[in-house]
Amino acid sequence: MAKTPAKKPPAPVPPGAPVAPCSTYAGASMVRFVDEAGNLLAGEAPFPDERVAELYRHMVRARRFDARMLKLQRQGRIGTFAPCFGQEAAQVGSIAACTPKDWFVPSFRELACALYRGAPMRNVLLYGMGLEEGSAAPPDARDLPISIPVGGQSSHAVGLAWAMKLRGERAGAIVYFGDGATSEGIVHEAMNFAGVMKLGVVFLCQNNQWAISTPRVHQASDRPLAERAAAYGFPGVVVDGNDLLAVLSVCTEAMERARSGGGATFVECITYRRGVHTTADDPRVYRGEEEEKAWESRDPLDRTRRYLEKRGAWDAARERALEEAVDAEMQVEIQAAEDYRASSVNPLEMFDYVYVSMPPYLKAQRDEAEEAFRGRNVVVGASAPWVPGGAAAVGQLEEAPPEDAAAPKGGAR
Amino acid sequence: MAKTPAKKPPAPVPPGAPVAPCSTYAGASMVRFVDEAGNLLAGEAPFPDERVAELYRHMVRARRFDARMLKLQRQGRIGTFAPCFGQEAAQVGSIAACTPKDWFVPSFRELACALYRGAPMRNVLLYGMGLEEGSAAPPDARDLPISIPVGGQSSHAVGLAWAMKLRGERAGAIVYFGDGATSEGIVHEAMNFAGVMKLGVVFLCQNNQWAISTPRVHQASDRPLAERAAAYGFPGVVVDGNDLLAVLSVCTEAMERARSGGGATFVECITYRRGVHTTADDPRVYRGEEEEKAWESRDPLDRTRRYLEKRGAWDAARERALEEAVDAEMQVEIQAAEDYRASSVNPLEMFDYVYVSMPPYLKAQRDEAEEAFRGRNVVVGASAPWVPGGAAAVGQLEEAPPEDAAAPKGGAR
Amino acid sequence: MSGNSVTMVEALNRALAEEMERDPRVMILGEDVGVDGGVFRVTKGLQDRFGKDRVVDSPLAEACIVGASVGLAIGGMRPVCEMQFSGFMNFAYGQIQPHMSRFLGRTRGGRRMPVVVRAPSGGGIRALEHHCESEEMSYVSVPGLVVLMPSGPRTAYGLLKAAIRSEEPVIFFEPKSIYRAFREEIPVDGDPYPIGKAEVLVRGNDVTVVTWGAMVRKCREAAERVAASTGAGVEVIDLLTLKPMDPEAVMESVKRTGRCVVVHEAPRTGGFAGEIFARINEREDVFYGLRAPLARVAAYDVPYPLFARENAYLPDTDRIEAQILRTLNA
Amino acid sequence: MSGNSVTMVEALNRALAEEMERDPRVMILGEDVGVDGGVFRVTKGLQDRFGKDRVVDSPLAEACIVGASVGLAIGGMRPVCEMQFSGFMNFAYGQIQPHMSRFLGRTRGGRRMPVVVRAPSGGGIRALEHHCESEEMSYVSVPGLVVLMPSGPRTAYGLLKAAIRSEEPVIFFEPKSIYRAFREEIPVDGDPYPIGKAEVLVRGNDVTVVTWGAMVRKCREAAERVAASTGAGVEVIDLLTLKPMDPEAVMESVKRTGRCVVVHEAPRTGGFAGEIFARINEREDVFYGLRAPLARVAAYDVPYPLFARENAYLPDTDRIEAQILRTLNA
Ligand SMILES: Cc1ncc(C[n+]2csc(CCOP(=O)(O)OP(=O)(O)O)c2C)c(N)n1
Ligand SMILES: Cc1ncc(C[n+]2csc(CCOP(=O)(O)OP(=O)(O)O)c2C)c(N)n1
Ligand SMILES: [Mg+2]
Ligand SMILES: [Mg+2]
Repeated sequence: MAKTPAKKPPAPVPPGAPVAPCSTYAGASMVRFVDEAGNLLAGEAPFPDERVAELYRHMVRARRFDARMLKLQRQGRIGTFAPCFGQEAAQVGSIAACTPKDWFVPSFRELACALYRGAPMRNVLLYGMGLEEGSAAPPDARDLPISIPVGGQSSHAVGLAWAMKLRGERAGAIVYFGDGATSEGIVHEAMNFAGVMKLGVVFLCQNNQWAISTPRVHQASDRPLAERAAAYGFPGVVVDGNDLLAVLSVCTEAMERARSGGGATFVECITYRRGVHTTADDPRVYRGEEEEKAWESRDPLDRTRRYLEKRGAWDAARERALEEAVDAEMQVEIQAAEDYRASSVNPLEMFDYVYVSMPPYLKAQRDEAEEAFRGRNVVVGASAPWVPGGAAAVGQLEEAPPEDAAAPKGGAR
Repeated sequence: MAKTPAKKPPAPVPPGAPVAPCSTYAGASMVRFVDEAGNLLAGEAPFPDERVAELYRHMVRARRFDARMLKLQRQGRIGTFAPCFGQEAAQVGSIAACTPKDWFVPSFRELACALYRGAPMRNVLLYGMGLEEGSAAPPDARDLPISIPVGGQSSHAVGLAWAMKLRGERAGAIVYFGDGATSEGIVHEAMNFAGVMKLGVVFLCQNNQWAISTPRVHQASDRPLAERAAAYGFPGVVVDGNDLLAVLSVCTEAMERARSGGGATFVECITYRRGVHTTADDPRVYRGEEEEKAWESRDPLDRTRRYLEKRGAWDAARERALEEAVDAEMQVEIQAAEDYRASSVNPLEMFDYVYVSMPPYLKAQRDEAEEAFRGRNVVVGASAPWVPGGAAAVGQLEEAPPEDAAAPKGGAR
Repeated sequence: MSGNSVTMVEALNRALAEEMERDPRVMILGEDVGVDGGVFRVTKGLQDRFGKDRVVDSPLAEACIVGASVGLAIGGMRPVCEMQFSGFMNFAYGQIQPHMSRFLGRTRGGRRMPVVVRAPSGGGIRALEHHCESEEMSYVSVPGLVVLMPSGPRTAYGLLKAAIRSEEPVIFFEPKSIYRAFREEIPVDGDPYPIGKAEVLVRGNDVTVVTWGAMVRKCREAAERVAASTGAGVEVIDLLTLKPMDPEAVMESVKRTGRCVVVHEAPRTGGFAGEIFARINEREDVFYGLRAPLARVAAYDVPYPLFARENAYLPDTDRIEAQILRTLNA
Repeated sequence: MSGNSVTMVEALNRALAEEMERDPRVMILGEDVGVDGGVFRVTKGLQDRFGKDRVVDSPLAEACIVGASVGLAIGGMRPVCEMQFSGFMNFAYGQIQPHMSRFLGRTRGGRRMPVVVRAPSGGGIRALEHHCESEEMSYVSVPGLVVLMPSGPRTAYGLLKAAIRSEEPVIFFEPKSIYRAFREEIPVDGDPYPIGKAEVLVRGNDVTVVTWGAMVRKCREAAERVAASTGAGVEVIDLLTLKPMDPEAVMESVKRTGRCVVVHEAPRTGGFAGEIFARINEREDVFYGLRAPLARVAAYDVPYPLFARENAYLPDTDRIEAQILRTLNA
């Protein structure tokens, strides 16, 4: 099955060994470039080492921040969080195939993609703190916010690719979703639209073997998910999702096809959610350590680092320096986010973006709420009651100047 | 593509000539047994002539009644109606593969199936007159009522087949839908459920080339719809839907697989809606006479009759006798339905089946309505005002005796 | 009949054509909206005039029609999508509520959502099951949506223009029983009708009748009958905008009359009348002037019946008249 | 704590287990209901106990979970399906409204629909977007559905048993913020709690507070505070059944008190308070005894905010108390 579109850069290796004890795709071909030990499977290096090292940096940064988010959640400093632990190659390899003109349409687990696209850590943190401030869209960025209802965002990518086509822009859309999402009707509808209208969408499915506690085998038949694409009239590719080079190669070609009017591609990245589904989940209930161990040995960061080390493009010193830089960055960002939360965050803001301009009945409710909130600590995590006029200013999260500058100041910094 | 499951009875002929100017499946294999002239394409006759003649009778009966319904609608005697004109082979050939223990899950166009299953014409007429009485379910029949929201019924068939499996019954479910319906998310969800749970559902897609004004080419890619089945893990077959023997053969095998735990099958019947979408539709807006002519020459009744005639199993006398019998039957049934409508139909019945027992607030609304309706003609098509106690009794549509037998009698007969 | 005296279908068609002419970002998508011009012919001729890129026959999938429109809007277009009947808009609810209504807030104002979802709604045309529902409450209860329902050619024309120019997501219900029921004058290149503005159609000081959509005509008839038979002054108000709603016209009127009857086609329980009653109670100046219980006339709390019984199901002029009289005499 | 003093999660689990024991046709399906026991552990241990055929981890597809349940019911089973959160029940609306709610009528009583759709609802647990909504109105407005919402372990146990034994389709909302908030005694193999019966939790003659679900506790707190500070008698009524609703207990009470405050977690506009107000207006004996405007306390008309602002969004004891005092003093 699974047409392999990768032509240049060269040397995909179909069929690879079945990587996944959970994946039942024995016999199906899968695009692989690099084995677990970091060896190139065939041919020349398809990408310059500096580029691979750069992407590796992104993977490490994402993993470190991901782990930190988890810790912050355990400390009660942020709320529910869905880690990307183990899926960094699938995410960085695919998003790196996009230009800033291409639309990034995430699900809820694409932390590594979001960081790659330039989302400030402090925004991710604020979102984690339950503050809408964290998902503010910079007007020119072609990034959509987190989408939690499983699968729904696939249709937005269809609309975006369609808009690009109508406007004659050389841009595509990449939409992320999981193996579980493929069961939702809307994902089918979106693929059918993209197929019949030949829209430039890359359907990037991270088959991480689990949808919360539901294993891949209970989600769908034992045929590869990517096999569905053919009947919609576009190629489907199964790729080793823990192989950064393979993902990058396949997605580079798919995105180029998307941009140039060649239509859609379904890319199924075989990977593994190494951590919890979200911080509210306990995987020990439904899966064994053995399976987790098996996937640990296929970890995408280890593999990429080994590849780079073998080529002399990476070493322990660089690793250390990178870790230190990320740690320093995180410290600043966490401080900024926590400062913001502690700065008398305005609870009334929830009234501001319901409509473009506030209708009178909503204004009346807002006034009512202002009265009800006065002097009370109604924001979760705030260290002091909100006081009108006491809004914070933290970096790019700077707020409009308080309407009533004369109002009493308050709120800890 | 499209595995061909037909083994006995023998002799499907893949690949057939592409039948459909609208269908773009050139090169795809399609199961055919009989050509337009009524010649068996290969091998022995797969079914006894008497059986084929019997099914032909059902096709003729359906077509005649279908045409009569259309005329009744044009005369204002019934409401909107969706004819099955041209699709009789796809319908009779598939439903004849079912036993009474198998579940029949229709869409809204399966008049020929419903009649085959034993639906009284008067019920079909009453439904057409806008009277719920027409869709009353005999408690032991395994027939579901008409389902209008496109595609939704596919999930009911999944549940029915699942129930049969759980109860250990040797029964499957056949669900009907059109080419347009394949775009709906729920149809995908149902196929995925059936695939992963190995449920005995036959997905019977009548690809009649049009979804109202939307041609097949705007509905989905140019790959056969049946090709989608493979990725769900069950066979998909393209069959000449105007070839009764081919449909019967494929469906017999598919239903047997459904009953015996072998899982689902997708059967795409290539056919043509020769008439209007519904009586509210005007096909001249969106399609040409030439196309309609081309399909006229492939008419399923003509083809079956020619086949039988060539085998000496049918002749003009039998045709005439059949027509007369159907006409006589229709006359009785139309009279019965119109009598019923004219017999002071009770408008208050709409309160009766909302809940199994009527809650007080609804009882109060019913009383209010009874007051409001008294002496007024509130039933569309009724010839006289409804009067409490004046309910009708027409054959199996007999009503419960009036609660208040002392109430004034009335209502024309 | 002058050239500008049009049915509601023609008025909607004209509004679409003029807005497409005015703004190249406006486009239409939906089932059968192109060659066929829609099952009610609202988009008739528009594909010929504006081309297949701007008037698109989509696959049969309501959720994706709305979801794609969300994407189109973010991508810089202004999609007007059609649900063939409001009864099938259910299938798109998982896009309308979680996504279309929320993008503005989710992005802190960063993404506007200029999408119009048009849907023929209501009954009275002897149609099939699921083709007759009045579904407004499923949308009125969703913060962030604009919900409009015109009551004739003039308001349909003006409101649709306003909807298309709005930066907010609009659910635009078209009461299908009046698509071709009567004609009104509309201007050429006329102005939008302001969103949020109710219209007082008949003045009167004794009782206020609040309604919208196809019920407006029935209420006017009932009001005339009551006025003729009793001499009472029946004020009739057409809401037009159901969300966001600031029923100032209603408040002003009920304060004056002390009596209010709300008439809607949707089933009684959970219908919009309850909301209007709550708003009245929230205005002390209006509440304390009430001289009779607040009353509603609505469809019964049963599934919309097949068409033989639909006249019995729907509120009609008799029932409305009877309720106005009861309220006047309470 | 005795063995029968349980949380609401445990009570629901017990009700499911006992009903499955009692009737082999009862089965469970949904996302993660099997091995995981559901994300809130309501179905914990049931797959082990009743096997993989009767407790089924389904694919991730809400519409088909409900649609398959419809088919299962017709095929002779009694499915209890779980929507992981009520915010995702939207996706199944196209099965619930057009099909599940209508099969009885569509077949003139021929097909019963013993399906229960369980859905954790409401906010207050610092969850993610779409995990906190109160969606009851989308279902209360659908004729043919039964809509229930318990307020603690005891009512959850009894109502779920009633729901499972019902021949009608039930939407069963579980207020997730009280899943583990407190314990109550429940019997072993106890009786169903009758559908349609509201409960008067606190007696009082000065003002009636009507509420349901997680708001019940807050209302009791507020009522206690008001009673303590003013000596007023605050009657608190827990509706429990939202549809079909015959609010006799409310009518009896408001007739006595002349004052009524309805408290709900769903947004104000289009919320259920309006319906209760309309019912009160429809009862002349109650309406003419009113001594103050009917009042409601509800969430604001904005999308459910992310969790930092949820305490500000939700009605809390302070707001409820303030409204009760206002209504007492009006
Ligand atoms: C429509 C919908 N149903 C249910 C949920 C709850 N839920 C969140 S994530 C998830 C599993 C998703 O699995 P998958 O698509 O494989 O993505 P992954 O979590 O593995 O990244 C579920 C059921 C949801 N968010 N949306
Ligand atoms: C969910 C839904 N959307 C739209 C409609 C209106 N509608 C009725 S039939 C139809 C076309 C169906 O086409 P197809 O599935 O090919 O069946 P056919 O009519 O050709 O038998 C449409 C759009 C509907 N009934 N249900
Ligand atoms: Mg997954
Ligand atoms: Mg068709």
